[in-house]
Amino acid sequence: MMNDCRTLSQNARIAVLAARDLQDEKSCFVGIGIPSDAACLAKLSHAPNLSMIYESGVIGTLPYSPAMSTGSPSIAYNSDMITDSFTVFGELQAGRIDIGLLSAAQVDAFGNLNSTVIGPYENPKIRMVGSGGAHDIACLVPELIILMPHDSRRFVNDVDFITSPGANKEFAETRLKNKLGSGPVSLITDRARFYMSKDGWKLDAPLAGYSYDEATEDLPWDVGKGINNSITISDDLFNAIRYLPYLEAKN
Amino acid sequence: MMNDCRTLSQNARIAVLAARDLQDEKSCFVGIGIPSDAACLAKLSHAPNLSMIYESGVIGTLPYSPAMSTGSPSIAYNSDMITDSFTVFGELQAGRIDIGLLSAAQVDAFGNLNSTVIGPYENPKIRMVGSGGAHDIACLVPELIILMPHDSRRFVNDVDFITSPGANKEFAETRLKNKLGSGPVSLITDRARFYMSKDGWKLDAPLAGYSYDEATEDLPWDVGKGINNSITISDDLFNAIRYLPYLEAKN
Amino acid sequence: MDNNFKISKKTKIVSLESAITDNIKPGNIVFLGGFGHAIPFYSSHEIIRQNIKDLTICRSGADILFDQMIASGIVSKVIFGYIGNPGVGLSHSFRKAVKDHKILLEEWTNYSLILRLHAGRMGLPFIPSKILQIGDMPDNIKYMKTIKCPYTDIDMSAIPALVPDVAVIHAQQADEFGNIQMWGVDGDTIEGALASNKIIVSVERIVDNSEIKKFPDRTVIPAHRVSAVVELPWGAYPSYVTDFYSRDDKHYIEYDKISRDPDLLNYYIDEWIRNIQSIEEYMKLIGKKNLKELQNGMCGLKSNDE
Amino acid sequence: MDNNFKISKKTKIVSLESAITDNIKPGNIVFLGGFGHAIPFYSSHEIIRQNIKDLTICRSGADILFDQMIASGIVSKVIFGYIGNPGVGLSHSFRKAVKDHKILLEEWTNYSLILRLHAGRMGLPFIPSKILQIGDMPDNIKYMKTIKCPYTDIDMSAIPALVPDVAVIHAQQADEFGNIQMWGVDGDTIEGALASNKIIVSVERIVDNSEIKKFPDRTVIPAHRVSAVVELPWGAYPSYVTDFYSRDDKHYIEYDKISRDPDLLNYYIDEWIRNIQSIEEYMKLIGKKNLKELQNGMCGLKSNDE
Repeated sequence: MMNDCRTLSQNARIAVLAARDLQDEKSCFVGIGIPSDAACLAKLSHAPNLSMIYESGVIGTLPYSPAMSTGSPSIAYNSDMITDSFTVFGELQAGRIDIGLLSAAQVDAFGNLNSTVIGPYENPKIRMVGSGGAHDIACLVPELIILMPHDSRRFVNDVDFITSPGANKEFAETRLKNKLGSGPVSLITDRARFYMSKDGWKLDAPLAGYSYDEATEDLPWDVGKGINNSITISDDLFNAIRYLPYLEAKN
Repeated sequence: MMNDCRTLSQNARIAVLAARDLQDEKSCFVGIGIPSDAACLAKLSHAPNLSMIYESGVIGTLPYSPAMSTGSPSIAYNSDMITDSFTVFGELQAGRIDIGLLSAAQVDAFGNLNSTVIGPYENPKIRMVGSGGAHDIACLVPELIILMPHDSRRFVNDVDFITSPGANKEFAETRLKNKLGSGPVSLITDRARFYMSKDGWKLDAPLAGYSYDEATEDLPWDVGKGINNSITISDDLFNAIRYLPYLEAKN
Repeated sequence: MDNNFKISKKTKIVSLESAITDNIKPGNIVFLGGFGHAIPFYSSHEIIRQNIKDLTICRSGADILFDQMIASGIVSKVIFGYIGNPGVGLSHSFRKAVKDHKILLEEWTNYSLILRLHAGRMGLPFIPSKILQIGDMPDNIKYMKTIKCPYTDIDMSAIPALVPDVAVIHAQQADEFGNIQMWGVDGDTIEGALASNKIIVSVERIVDNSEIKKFPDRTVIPAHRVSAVVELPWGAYPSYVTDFYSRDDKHYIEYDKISRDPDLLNYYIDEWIRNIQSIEEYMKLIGKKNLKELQNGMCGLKSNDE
Repeated sequence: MDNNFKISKKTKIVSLESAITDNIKPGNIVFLGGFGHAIPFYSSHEIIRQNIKDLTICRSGADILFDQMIASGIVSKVIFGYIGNPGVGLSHSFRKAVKDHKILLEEWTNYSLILRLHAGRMGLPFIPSKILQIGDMPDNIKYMKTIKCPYTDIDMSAIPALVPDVAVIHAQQADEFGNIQMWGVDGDTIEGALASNKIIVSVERIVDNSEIKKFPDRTVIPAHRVSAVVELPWGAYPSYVTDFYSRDDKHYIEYDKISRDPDLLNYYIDEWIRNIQSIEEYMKLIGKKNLKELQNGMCGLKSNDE
């Protein structure tokens, strides 16, 4: 019997879908929240040798409880290594961290992300937190996975500010020329997985239990018909959720 | 009664003379051997707050026994801090280490030092150890003190290879323009102290107990008549030698 | 050398009041340490109490300490990569100050801010990097130049050095001479301290120099670089200090509500900052039960004894 | 998360033979760790035993391990800041190889070599520096370019990155997954390891992962960056390992005499390197009395227990 993802919380659905993209023996740069949760789920199921790296400098940890900051006790506690932020960003710039996971307030068709301002920069409607390490990860990581709750306000034609650059033609050319990371490869929502094409996001498939219409509801982009019917979540991965009870509780 | 420096070993004489130039509360970048010994003597007498920094990354130590390398047990043991070489050289480049002490196989009138080759570089008579950190210290430190046993073969008109640059006009101009350290300020032998002038080394004064002729014997440079009659060593400094017995034994 | 020889050295221990008065002047660029961990709340509060104005405050990822400094009206500029209440939401005082044009921004990213400090620490006017070549760049950092790598011919950002006038950091322990030991999460704290011209350190405890020498690898700043040391147990509350006490997440969550409302925030700043005369009063405000719970919490004293 | 959940992970522990065979190829650039402290003598000797030729070896300050590698005829090039027998004198095999034009040099200084590794570690093609602007520069590094700082207009050296194929280092301990812990003098060891594409580590002892987690600050290289871990107690002899054994200064002094004489040196290399089949044989050669003395020596086991 197929695992029923509709029973999961929104965050848990994003986390399991994203976890599928994290292969064993890779290293990934993770932020707090769903990115960290997704990596935990991967590690607890199909990717025991996945290395999780936090920008605070913590490496090799499995948080017991949800952390509020990448420097929080539950990240530091029981970790294999605590180095400094300089070192982990250096590894990132050297192309030695395989995957990055990011979320933001807005995403456009080419994976440009905004976490800086809603409205104009000089006269913001909402001034947000700024890049943090998001710009750096988006520029440097070989493979970027973007995580977004399915909320139509977040999916836009043009982000108000490109905090973290995506894969539009101009950026893609500069990425190649200046030896940056190649940018976004997938967009994970709580309803579907999308992949980056030359023309922007295209639907891979809806999460099992979700229809095509649900997966693409209110998206301002032409994401195509999908290349797979649906994505099912393996038992191992599905069952791993029980180790992160807060992920289920938190919808 | 004046302390009789003629009773001291050659190394001890250099060390006490050099120690006088190390003021309290300064930081100094020291190599193994007489530079380290001189700093120890200063610390044990007039400069208790002198900070000694080794290129191995060790800071705040008073070696119990002579060390063979800056990374040796007697340097690491009982130290206040062990950081990496990158950090201490960075402090040096940032102009945050006040004084450097260097020795070499050859020195010229402007304090250029050679520790690379005797003879031509491509066909050396004697291939030596190379710069180590000597070039870096000579370029970066605000105040450089050069230590040399009085051995006429070491004092030359032109060093065979400028490992560690001195204060000749061309170099002095580049030092100013490119914001390097200002280079050599004094040359300490076991017989005298010299200071750097626009025209090269000039005699400050012989060590008490040594004559002008002894102080300048076989020097290929015109070092002038001296500006002081002689340099006496304070009781505190002289007595500090007993804490470094190996310095006395080692002549 | 004689093992028992004692050198009489200068102490760096001073009162918090004079540590701040003597080392921080109006208009200074101040780096505030702590990346989630060991944030110098109490010593930074003294800057607010002394009302030292026109400050530029900087670090990569900043939390509610920046919010408090901004709310107190002593900050004219922030140089930063992130300002928020991590895991909770926005920095409301920052948000308002930006909206009302009451504050100048120099907005980098976490890595570029760290590289600015790294260049400062290394005595370089700039350091190259691959970041900040694509995406939007605020006008306030458009003075940054681009250079060509002379080997690969690729364009790189020339990240300009940042040399703060003063760093204020919190750490586990120091000796009286100013050798500072810190462990656990550092983030960009040491980078920022070493980049700065002066360093003020508050610590959970002063220990004998012989304790320092047991783990010289834990010394992160050498004595000769430190301007002032102040013993301030609980000085990093509501953030945490590994092996001492855990993070008070609840305080951060409540601060979100408080900082949305100007009246509540004024009251908070009076209660938690302006009216506080000593670290003992601060501890009283935290409350005995809470102090104990935090000591027993993750990364606290008890957690370490397991 | 469930505290008792166990993830079954891959081990990185292999035999020394396969650590070297699988990771070092003829023609490779090899960084050898250890700055006075924790020099990977025994694991580097395995490279000599396997006769892997045409190697370029590099580090900032190199001691008699470089002399041995050069004497064994497997080194075609050295990239270095210093090669000698510290506190004793010259590296005689290096001196002879240079005189006889049997070796290519790329001669930097200690800081510039460290900056080359630092750039490699940071993923930069170069890093600027104030050094190498005045004084003599050997032809072999004249390919280094100069750049102008876009802010200050001063000329700076563009120190080119160095990314070794493999780093060989020695440390105190590791777990089976490859988390490496080292303390005491590091010099440029970690810089060189992190700059390299592969990292081979020998350690005094393998410990459980739970031991690693007690002091995560002591972990200097994360598991995912490590290619192979080999347990080799005494693997750094005649250099030393803090909290294990002291430096055998006498060995270094005797080596000066030995390495001046080709016959004596051949005999030494056979006796101490080529004919040695295991670390136990190496320890036997060091001798029981000497092993004990070194454990009791400064920075040794006993020195730590005081």
